[in-house]
Amino acid sequence: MISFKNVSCTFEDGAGIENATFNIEPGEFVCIIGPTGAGKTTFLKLIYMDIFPEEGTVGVDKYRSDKIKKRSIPMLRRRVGMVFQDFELLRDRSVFDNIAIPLHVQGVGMKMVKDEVENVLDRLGISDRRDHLPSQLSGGEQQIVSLARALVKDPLIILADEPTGNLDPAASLKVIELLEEINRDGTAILMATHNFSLVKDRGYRFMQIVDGEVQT
Amino acid sequence: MISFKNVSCTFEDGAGIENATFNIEPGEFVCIIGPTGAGKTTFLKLIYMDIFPEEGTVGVDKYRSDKIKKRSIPMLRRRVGMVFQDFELLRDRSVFDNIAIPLHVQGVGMKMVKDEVENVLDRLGISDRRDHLPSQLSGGEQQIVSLARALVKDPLIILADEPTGNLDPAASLKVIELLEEINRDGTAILMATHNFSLVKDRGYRFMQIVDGEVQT
Amino acid sequence: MIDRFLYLVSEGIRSLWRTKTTALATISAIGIAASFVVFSAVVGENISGIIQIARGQYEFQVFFSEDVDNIRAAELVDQIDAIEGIKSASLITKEEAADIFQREFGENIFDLLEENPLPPGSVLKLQQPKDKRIDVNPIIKQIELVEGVDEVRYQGRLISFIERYYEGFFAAVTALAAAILFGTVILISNTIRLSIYARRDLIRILKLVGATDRFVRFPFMIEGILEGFFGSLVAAAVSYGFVEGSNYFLSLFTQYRLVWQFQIVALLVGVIVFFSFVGSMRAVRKFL
Amino acid sequence: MIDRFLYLVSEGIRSLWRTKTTALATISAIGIAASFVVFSAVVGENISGIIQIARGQYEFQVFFSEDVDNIRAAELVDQIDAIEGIKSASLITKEEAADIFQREFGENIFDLLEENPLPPGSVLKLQQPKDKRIDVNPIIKQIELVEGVDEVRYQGRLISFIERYYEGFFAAVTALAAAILFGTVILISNTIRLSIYARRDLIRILKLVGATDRFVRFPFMIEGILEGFFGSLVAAAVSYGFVEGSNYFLSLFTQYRLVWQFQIVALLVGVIVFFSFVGSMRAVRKFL
Ligand SMILES: Nc1ncnc2c1ncn2[C@@H]1O[C@H](COP(=O)(O)OP(=O)(O)OP(=O)(O)O)[C@@H](O)[C@H]1O
Ligand SMILES: Nc1ncnc2c1ncn2[C@@H]1O[C@H](COP(=O)(O)OP(=O)(O)OP(=O)(O)O)[C@@H](O)[C@H]1O
Ligand SMILES: [Mg+2]
Ligand SMILES: [Mg+2]
Repeated sequence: MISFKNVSCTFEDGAGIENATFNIEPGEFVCIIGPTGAGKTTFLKLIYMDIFPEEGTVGVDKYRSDKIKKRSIPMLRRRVGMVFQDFELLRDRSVFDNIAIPLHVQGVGMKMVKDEVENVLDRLGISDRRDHLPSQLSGGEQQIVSLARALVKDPLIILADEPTGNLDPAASLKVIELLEEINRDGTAILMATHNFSLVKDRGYRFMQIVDGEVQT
Repeated sequence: MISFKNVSCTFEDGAGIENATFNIEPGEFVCIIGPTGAGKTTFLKLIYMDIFPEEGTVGVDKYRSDKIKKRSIPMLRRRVGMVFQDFELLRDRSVFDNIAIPLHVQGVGMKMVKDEVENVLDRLGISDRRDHLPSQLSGGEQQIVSLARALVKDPLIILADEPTGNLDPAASLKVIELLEEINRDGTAILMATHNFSLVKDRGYRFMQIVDGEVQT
Repeated sequence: MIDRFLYLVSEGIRSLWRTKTTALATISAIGIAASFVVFSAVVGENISGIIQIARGQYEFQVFFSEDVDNIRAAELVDQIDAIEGIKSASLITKEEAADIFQREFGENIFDLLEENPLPPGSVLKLQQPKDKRIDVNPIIKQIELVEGVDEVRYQGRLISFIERYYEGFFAAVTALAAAILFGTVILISNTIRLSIYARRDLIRILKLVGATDRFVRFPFMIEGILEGFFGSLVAAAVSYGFVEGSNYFLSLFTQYRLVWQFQIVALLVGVIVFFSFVGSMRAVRKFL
Repeated sequence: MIDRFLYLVSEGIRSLWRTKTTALATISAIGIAASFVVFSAVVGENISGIIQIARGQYEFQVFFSEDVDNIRAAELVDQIDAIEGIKSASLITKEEAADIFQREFGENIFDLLEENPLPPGSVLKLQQPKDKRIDVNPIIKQIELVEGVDEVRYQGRLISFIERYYEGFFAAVTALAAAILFGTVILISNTIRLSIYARRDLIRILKLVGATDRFVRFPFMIEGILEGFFGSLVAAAVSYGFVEGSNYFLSLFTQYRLVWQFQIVALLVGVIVFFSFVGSMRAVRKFL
């Protein structure tokens, strides 16, 4: 499903990922851990092909970083649900509209969009915030909206970058449990976090980034 | 130093703060805890007068929310160091320039600006990132820059909204210890967090927001 | 498919509403810029109209030889009428010539002399080609070749003055209008670029969640077209108001009225809408 | 204090550089809009110049009574010369009148009559006030009141045509130039508003960290002034190029040359810079 072959992607000052090789199978639940600035976000960007490796190739589903055409990147991203560390919500659109975007992008019918979005709003318990703008949400609520937007398109993989950073322990646990539930339905989960205590005894596969090296 | 008298500030759907009354003395170290959406950020916004209470008055230093002139708000904010939950860094300016802004605002001389900023960069261990743009930083690094910008102006009070949300435990601890050190020099600290385990046994004064009520 | 199309169209319209301030600024900028184009078209149209009227005042007098009588003169007038470049020629009989002499010199020719020494003649109007100057000399030459024509007289200095400038003026007006149109096109695409620049975040986020370039572009396209349309409507309305206002004002001085040609304005609206569309496409591409 | 000032000035300049794309778009938009103003000034100047030349071609002939001899005629010419509105009057003696008759009618008056029945006369030039039409009738009336004047003749239709439109034309050009200037001012402040709108975050964050309104405004002010200045320089250069180009082109047709007046352009640069400044101040205020 996801395969890294000798992938290097570094920045001038030595930060980044070096020579990473591994596979992630469909339906796996993987935690990426590492301190601040270790390269977790960089790692996820490589997967949704926001950046490309200097060396080696990244394969995701049927797409390969060295062969993919610019035109195909949107197709790849439609199969991947992303929870961004900084949320990346559209400021001038309501919660509902933000969550609906990935569905509109895929050309889903109006009625179905409404059903699916309301479904996910319910599931995450933010139905009462549906008409708020992002600026009218608390940090944690924004994070949950970002998660909702990733879930709504029923992706093959979910890439979650620090999805509990702005949540209290109880809410964090709920998010984790939700991700596990989704994982049980066959969706692979790749979660970057430094909240090791939250994830440690839950039987996930761990990958650690230490000095640019990805240890699996 | 900070005094809330019967302060209410609520939003249509009942979220917000109701009838809060308390004082914070100079040099105190206060932790505001509460779940997602409890109103911690709202609470801090009241202090730096980004929003005003519907009822009651907020007093900070010599300023009072019911009497302050629009002209005086900048003066208040210069005495308060803010670490925003979403960082609020200027995207098109380097780390150095971002941190320097509060000093320029106060009309500090060029040379002194350079010294002070380098000093705080050193102290927070991000000297090697000084010429990066925010987009070239990891989430945790951005958070530290935001903290650096609050520290550099040598404020009376520091308002830190979830200052460790994007940091790993080691870095979080370092930030906490730094804040304690600053606190020992007489600066009051007001920190909102849901990482209760990080702050629980450190002898801070706690304030908890439960259903809009501020319990001290 | 149809759902996506409807969504994108409604996105385009809603985005106009969402960014009211910017949209209004853009529309009024386009409106003003387009007004300049419409103005230049109206002014050009009207100045050339005025010049045509001025040319309509040209007077050519042909004097026939002394031995030409009124009957022969009528034949000569027909011959002259057939010359290319002449719109009409009318006969001045010997008697009419005498009347003119009296009017011009204040003396009755019959008081001075027994017989009428004045020859018959003709008064001409020239054709007025809109796009080129009237070259008087060849026409004069041809008239002078007609047997029985003695002399051709006309307001040489004034005509040659107007005609000398006519072609240059026409070229200058055309160049100016082209320059203004070109400038406006750049202006419009600049304005749209600025308004899109303010939303580069939107484009980035849409792309992050899997939008194709087409999907990102489409609402901006709709928006650009609508802005261009409303902007040029503003321009049409403003120029109409200006023309009507000027006409009211002109009525204090003269009978001349400015013309506001619907066809030209409609054409310009089309051009502006087209370039708004192109401008927004090009601006979006920068951020894709 | 001086440090803060230097910082703010350098911020203004650096922000131009930081937002190169927007700044360039803004400058070229201002440049184009300002070009329209400069063009309209140049065109207005030159059209009124051409009309003045046309008016310079007006010819007035005064015929004296038959009993006026050349000596008396010279006195009358002096009297006429003194009339208000007349620039110069020159004498046509009886002999010169005969020459003119011969030129006009192709006959020697002495062949027809023994004596010269033609009276002496005068040819006049009128003063040409730039800002108002020449009202011919009162002048004619005054000349006719001079004892010994028999008749005044002039190209009545053409003069009255030009003069009828002159004031209206002048008013229209003034109104149009004012409208264009007004439009440009709005356009410029709109453009600047769009470019500031793209940076509303910057303003918000500056205010959050304790910047006063003055502090926020100052760099935008510098930026607006610089953009206005560069934009109007573009306009000055473009219009200069256009005038020179047109002159090369005109040289193919005529001796007339367009004029590019440094003073007017400099004044317009000042006006544009001023309004860019005002525009950016107003735009920033919206986000303060
Ligand atoms: N465009 C860039 N140019 C230069 N350096 C960069 C760039 N992007 C990231 N970096 C550097 O790469 C390192 C890894 O960044 P990354 O965002 O992947 O860290 P992270 O593991 O996600 O950290 P965090 O937990 O703080 O989010 C950081 O030190 C950052 O400064
Ligand atoms: N402008 C607004 N309009 C309406 N509701 C608002 C507005 N701003 C905040 N809220 C609501 O007020 C509540 C408190 O928000 P606040 O940001 O203070 O929470 P918080 O304690 O900081 O939460 P977190 O830990 O998630 O950051 C939230 O439920 C939010 O939806
Ligand atoms: Mg990260
Ligand atoms: Mg908060």
